[in-house]
Amino acid sequence: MVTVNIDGKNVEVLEETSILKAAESAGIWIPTLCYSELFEPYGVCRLCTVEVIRGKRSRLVTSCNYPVREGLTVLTNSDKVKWIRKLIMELTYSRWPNVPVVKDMAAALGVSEPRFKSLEQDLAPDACILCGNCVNICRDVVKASVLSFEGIGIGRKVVLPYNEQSETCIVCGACAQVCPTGHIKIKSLEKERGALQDWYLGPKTAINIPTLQAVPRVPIIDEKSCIKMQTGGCGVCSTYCEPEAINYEAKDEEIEIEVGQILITTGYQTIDLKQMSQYGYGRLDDVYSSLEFEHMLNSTGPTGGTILCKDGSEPRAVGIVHCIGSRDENFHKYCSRVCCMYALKFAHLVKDRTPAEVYQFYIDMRAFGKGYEEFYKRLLDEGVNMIRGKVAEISEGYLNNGDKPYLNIKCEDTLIGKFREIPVDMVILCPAIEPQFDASNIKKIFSISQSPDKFFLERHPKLDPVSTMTDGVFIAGCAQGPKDIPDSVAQASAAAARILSLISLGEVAVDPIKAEVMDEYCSGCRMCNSLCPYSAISFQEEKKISYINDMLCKGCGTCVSACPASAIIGKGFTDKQILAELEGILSV
Amino acid sequence: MEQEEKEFNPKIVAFLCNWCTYTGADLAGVSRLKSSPCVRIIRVMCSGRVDPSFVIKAFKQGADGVFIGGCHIGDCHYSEGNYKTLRRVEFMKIFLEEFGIDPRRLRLEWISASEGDKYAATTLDFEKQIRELGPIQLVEV
Amino acid sequence: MAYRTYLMVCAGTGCVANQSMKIKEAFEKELEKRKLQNEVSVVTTGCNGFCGVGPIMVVQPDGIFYQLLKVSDIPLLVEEHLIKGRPVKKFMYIPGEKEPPIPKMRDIDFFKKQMLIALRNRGLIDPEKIEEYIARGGYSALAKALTEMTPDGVLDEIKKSGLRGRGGGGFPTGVKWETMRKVPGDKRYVICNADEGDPGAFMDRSIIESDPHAVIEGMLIGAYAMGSSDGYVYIRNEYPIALERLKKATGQAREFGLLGENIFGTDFKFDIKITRGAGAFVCGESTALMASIEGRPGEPRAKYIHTVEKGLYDSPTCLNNVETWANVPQIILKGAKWFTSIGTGDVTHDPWGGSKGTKVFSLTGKVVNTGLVEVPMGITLKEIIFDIGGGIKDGKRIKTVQTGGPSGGFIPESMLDLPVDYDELTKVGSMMGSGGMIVADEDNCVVDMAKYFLTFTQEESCGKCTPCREGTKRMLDILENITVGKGTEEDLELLEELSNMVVESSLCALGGSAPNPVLTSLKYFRDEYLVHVRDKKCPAHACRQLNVYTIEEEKCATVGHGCDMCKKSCPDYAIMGEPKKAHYIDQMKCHKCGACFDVCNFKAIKIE
Amino acid sequence: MKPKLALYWASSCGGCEIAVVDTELKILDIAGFFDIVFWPCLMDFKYKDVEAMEDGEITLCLFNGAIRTSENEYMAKLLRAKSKVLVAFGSCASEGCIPALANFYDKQSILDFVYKDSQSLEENSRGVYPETKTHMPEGEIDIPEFWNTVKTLDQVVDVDYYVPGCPPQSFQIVKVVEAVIDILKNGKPLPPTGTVLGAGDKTCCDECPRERKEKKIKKFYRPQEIIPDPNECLLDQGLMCMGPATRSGCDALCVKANIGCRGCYGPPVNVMDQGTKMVSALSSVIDSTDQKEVREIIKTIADPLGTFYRFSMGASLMRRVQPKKVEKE
Repeated sequence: MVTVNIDGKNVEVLEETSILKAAESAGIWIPTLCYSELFEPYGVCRLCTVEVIRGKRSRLVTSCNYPVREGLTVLTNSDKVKWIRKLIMELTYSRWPNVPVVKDMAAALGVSEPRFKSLEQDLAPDACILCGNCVNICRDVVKASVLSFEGIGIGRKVVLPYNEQSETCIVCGACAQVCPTGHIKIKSLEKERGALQDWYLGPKTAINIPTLQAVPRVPIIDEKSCIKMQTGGCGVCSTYCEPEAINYEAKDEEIEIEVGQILITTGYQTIDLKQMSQYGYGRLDDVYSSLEFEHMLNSTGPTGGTILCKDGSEPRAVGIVHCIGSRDENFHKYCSRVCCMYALKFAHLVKDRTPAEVYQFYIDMRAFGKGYEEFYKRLLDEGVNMIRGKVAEISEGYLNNGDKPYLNIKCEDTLIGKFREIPVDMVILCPAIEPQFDASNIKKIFSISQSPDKFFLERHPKLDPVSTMTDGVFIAGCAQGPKDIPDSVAQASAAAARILSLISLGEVAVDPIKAEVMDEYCSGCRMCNSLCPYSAISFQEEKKISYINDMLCKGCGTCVSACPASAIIGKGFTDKQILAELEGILSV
Repeated sequence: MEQEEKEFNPKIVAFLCNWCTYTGADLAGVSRLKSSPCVRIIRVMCSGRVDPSFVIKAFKQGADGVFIGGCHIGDCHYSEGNYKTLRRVEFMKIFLEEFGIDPRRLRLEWISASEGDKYAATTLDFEKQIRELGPIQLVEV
Repeated sequence: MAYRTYLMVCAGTGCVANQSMKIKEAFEKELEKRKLQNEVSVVTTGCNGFCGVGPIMVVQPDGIFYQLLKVSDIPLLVEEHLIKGRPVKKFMYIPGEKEPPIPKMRDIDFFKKQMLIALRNRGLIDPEKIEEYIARGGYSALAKALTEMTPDGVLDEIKKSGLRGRGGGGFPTGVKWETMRKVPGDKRYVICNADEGDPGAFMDRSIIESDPHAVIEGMLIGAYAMGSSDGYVYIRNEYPIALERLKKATGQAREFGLLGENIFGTDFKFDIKITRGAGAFVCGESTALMASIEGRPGEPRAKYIHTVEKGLYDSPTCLNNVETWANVPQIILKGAKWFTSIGTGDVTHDPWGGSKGTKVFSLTGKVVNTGLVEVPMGITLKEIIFDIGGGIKDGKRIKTVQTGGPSGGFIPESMLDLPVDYDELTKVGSMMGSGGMIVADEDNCVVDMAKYFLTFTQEESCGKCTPCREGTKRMLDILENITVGKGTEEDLELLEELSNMVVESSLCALGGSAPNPVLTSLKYFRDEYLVHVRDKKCPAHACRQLNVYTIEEEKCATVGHGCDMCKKSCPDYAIMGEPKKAHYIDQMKCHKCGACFDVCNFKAIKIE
Repeated sequence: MKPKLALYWASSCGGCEIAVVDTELKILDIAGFFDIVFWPCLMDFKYKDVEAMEDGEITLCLFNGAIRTSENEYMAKLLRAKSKVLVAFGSCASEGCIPALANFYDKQSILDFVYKDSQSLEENSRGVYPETKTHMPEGEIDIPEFWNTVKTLDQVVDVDYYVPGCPPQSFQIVKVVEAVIDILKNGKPLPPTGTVLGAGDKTCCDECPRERKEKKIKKFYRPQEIIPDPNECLLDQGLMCMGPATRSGCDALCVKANIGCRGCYGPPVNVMDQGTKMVSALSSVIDSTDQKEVREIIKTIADPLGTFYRFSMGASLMRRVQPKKVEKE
């Protein structure tokens, strides 16, 4: 601790504290336009200039970055200091007369009318005052170093590299946050952030609870939006978290687990509704996907379960459109199976919670399963309008001037054989269930197959519906094909049982189909060396012959047929066996 | 002459990969699809196991056509076995032509386990092709 | 192989620009033609300093000095001097009209009064050959330091010598080194500041061009004293010859084992990296320079924590100017006592107590002999200007001398007896600076000159802090107004106030010294300012917007016979009149460019 | 009584005989140990001398040359009957060799070329075909009949052993002869029938001193197109080399002369068809997955059939090229 005298007051502060901080602790105000606790003092506005006296020597220093020393005497309000500040303020004020922070500071320092006119005067109220906060926070805190100053002298300005949107900018918004004049504005870039982006209606911050019903219900840090994780900067949240629960080190990591069997339940995704522009999804307000609507219905959702239009009003009529992308020659020919029933549920809930009219637009009502048909009948009794026909277009319509626009659903009612236009306030689309976009990757990883619709293919549709072509790999749920919850549970249980039965056996017999090099015939031409996708073949330098690792070999036999000396034999599928087979089938 | 042609029952040897085409053929059967009855199937683990010598041997022993079925490119159960098949068949076609055997008698198709219909259609088409080409009739030596 | 005669052709930037390399080639060709190539050797040397009369050649060992040579002169010179043994008078230095030419270099006033320490090898060695430097005693100071002295001993010697920073600040080098030595830390740097930004000053360039090894040796000794193993030379890229020679010199030193590990068989290791600057004036400021080396924008930062504690890469760093480093070997070799015998004051107890050794100045402006001079401290300005510089051109009167580069101050004629001394110069409002010395005569207007210097510093301000960025610009606005007749007396006060504020509150020395020309001119030449703002006139006629150009009708008609030259030269078509008759100027149209004044051969145009 | 030795040349160039003579002083051992009863190339024997022998009288018969004519076939059968041990000696007898390249064509087209179309024929002899039987005043003269397809010895008669090579290397002949002498002198058991003598079980690569890497071939070069590195595998450099699919035994003769193996020692033990095996191996290491590019790469191989079956056409699976069918209109 050192003691300094500030304006006659003795202040005891830690060594290396800046005069500004020391004065602050003594309740003495020092003006500044560029100081921020977030980064190293930049010391450019010079308004915080104070007079320090050491012995007989007096000098002017900037208090923001001058470290206190024992026995220092500081004058924050001497005539000299006042004169300097005023003159600096005059300079600043003359250049940016309309910026609020400058105006306020000028008033505080008693500057009313500058004595000179700045040729570079900028009358904008949100002009850049070159305080450097944005540049400093970007470099020191965010550690992205995107923003920087360009030009020298009076021509200095803050720019993005080449005045273009920079790839290194993580759009954290810190610069806009620290800008004292509002000069920096963040344009929305609509960066895609995962598959949930389209329907997530809540606020999006780097720290959030993924869904309100998340278990465990703790906040997580989104690695992609967190400045700390992106650049190593920021870290502000940890300074505020008292129990020190924030751990930036706990990043996503790859864990290798050795297992004997794998059950693939990678589920599904819904079709991208934006590609069917006639339905207006993403273009028209109040056209929702079923998942978004489900989210709205949720009592922990953004509206607390109340059904509301974007403008906050209650819908007068709601249209529910089935088979968006399902049973459609242009998209998916198959039926997504679950839509009819959840659409009926939606209709029921809309009826239950609002007085709105509900219209169902369907191709065929597929109320299969236990109790479903009865539910359908009940809905009919509730007065839900059922229209059999495919919707052609959803567009905006206006009733009268000044009235809120409505959504016009055009369709053909095949039961009455007429073309109809139905006005509603809200439309819910039932998108097709389709395989995950990366299903083909999963397929490759596990060497399993996909059916033509790209869902994973079971070994046998009737006899072996949960296993795959690869031993020990099983599938269940929508990864295998569209199905509802009971079906998924049933299939998953079946797969689990299959897995358990193998575990209880304790051991697994592997195929004896392997390739083997006959040392006495191999001359080490290395023809086979590059062929094995499992790297089972290696070249033994000392013996000058190739060698196949039994454990890595999967027995495909490519090397067997490639061996120009026929020195590799494929057990189970030897040349002899195949030729004998050939002879056999051609003998008749 | 016409009499003879009617009696021509092509012998087609099919080397089918265990994971895709063989299963596809199975599916064709399960699905009650009509595939060529002339096809005599030899199951191999991977189409990459098919040694060009087998093809020659098959023709030599009286096969009128040889059919090789494998997984689609990129979908090989063994990652890339079918690439080798692709290259070998490509080479064999040139080879067969030089041997004076119509290269159309050798056919390579990618048929996945789910493409029972493709299996059925392809084998029928191949049979038709072979019928058009007629019996192989190698010169006696 | 020894030659009977050596032709020392100057290859400093000034002489090279005047085709000295062609002169060299012409000599070589001619010597070959005359079969003298085994008797006479042509050597390229560094800058001689007397750049005003380049290209220069000195014939050694006789010491005959030839100036303003042309390629066509060479055959004659070879024939006369080298074959017939008759030095050619017409290429010699002639001090004045009707005076006999001076054949020997050492007899020329320009050289006579100089004292060479930093530039002691100039013109004598080929700077691109380390052997020649060694032959002149080079690297023996390093050998002495490494083998006979401890780092403390070296430090002590430098402290005792009273050497002060030649870059301008005049900070005692020994004190700086000692502080650095005391700061803990494994990684420590020494930097040579060769980012000479002052317009018209070229001593650093000249030292590197003529004797690069002296700088390297100085840095080696400094590094040894301060325990550093990494050195940087920050040199501006506009100095291609200096850069090339420095690169060659470090390469040769490395080859000779003078840079690298185990220098002179000791544990001492040191190497130098060369960083090229992009020519920003502010990068001559130590913190901005370090930022630039680190690859950041060259902007200064507050120096409340000194760079010797936290400099380059936050490590202890000692930065000295080229000239400072070049002085070091001589001090070590000849001793502090010798060094203190030159100069002013007493530095035995107070390192700030005097100015010791020599200082290199670039003498420019209205003097007869312009060039680079190294003079002992304590010499008066008068001696430099009149004895070395040969007085004012065209017999005009001296008005003022401005020292210290664009941030220096004006010193009036009345103070020309002032000795060259850090503190004396500071006292009168100027400074030693890097050693610029610009002499102005009665034709120069101080307001105009102050405006010129301020324009430079204002343009070179990095713009980081408000006082320097905004303040210098407003000051310039005011000066601009004064020179076009829009100034008021209040403006002078505001100018003075602004100047003081900028000095007091700027972040770095650039801002802190930029107002010096304004402040000193206001102090010593206030009357001249007052004439500008009150009468809207410029006594020196340099502020053209204040001039009123008129034509003396009679002279024009009778002497010049209405030659029409002025009319043709006027871009504004402001001059009227028929040929052979008197012309006159339409003042409404005249934009005061002065073109007519310059073209009139009959002095018929008058300025009021 | 000395064991009896017979040597015969059917359709061959005589190189195999030269190779026997090339055993240098060893030939004296042979002549000393055996009683040479038939060697038309060197000595004056008549067929009738052989015909007069008892069945199995000849202890060892080294038969070289392919079976091209009725005469070849007759002599093969005759020598088979008269010999205890019949050896297919050299590439022609064991796998058809160069004569079997005639199997690319049929009898008629060959005769047409030689007696009708060849530019070197004199006009008046053009179109004069040889007849197997010609009536002359002195009586009927017959010349052997020209078969449609060249055959190997074992396609005509049973063969006990094979000595491959075009020609078999002399040092290998020496080894075989020494082994035979050893067996006959010391009453050792004979090796199993069908054994290949004077060659190894591995491939030419086994004897090749070159450095080999994992193979990836982007283009095949003709020998005149590049100067190969003498220490690197020729195939690795893109030069055609039959080594990997050729039996060892020659001590990598061609490869050591910086030229690819031609394949004269025939297929290795387990390989039933040298050419298709080469197709399989090479196409495995062609460095492309694009069908078009693959085809382009394959096309850089000059005359694949002739190259891969240069020596083994006669013993290959197909044995001959099928005559081109006339396109039906």
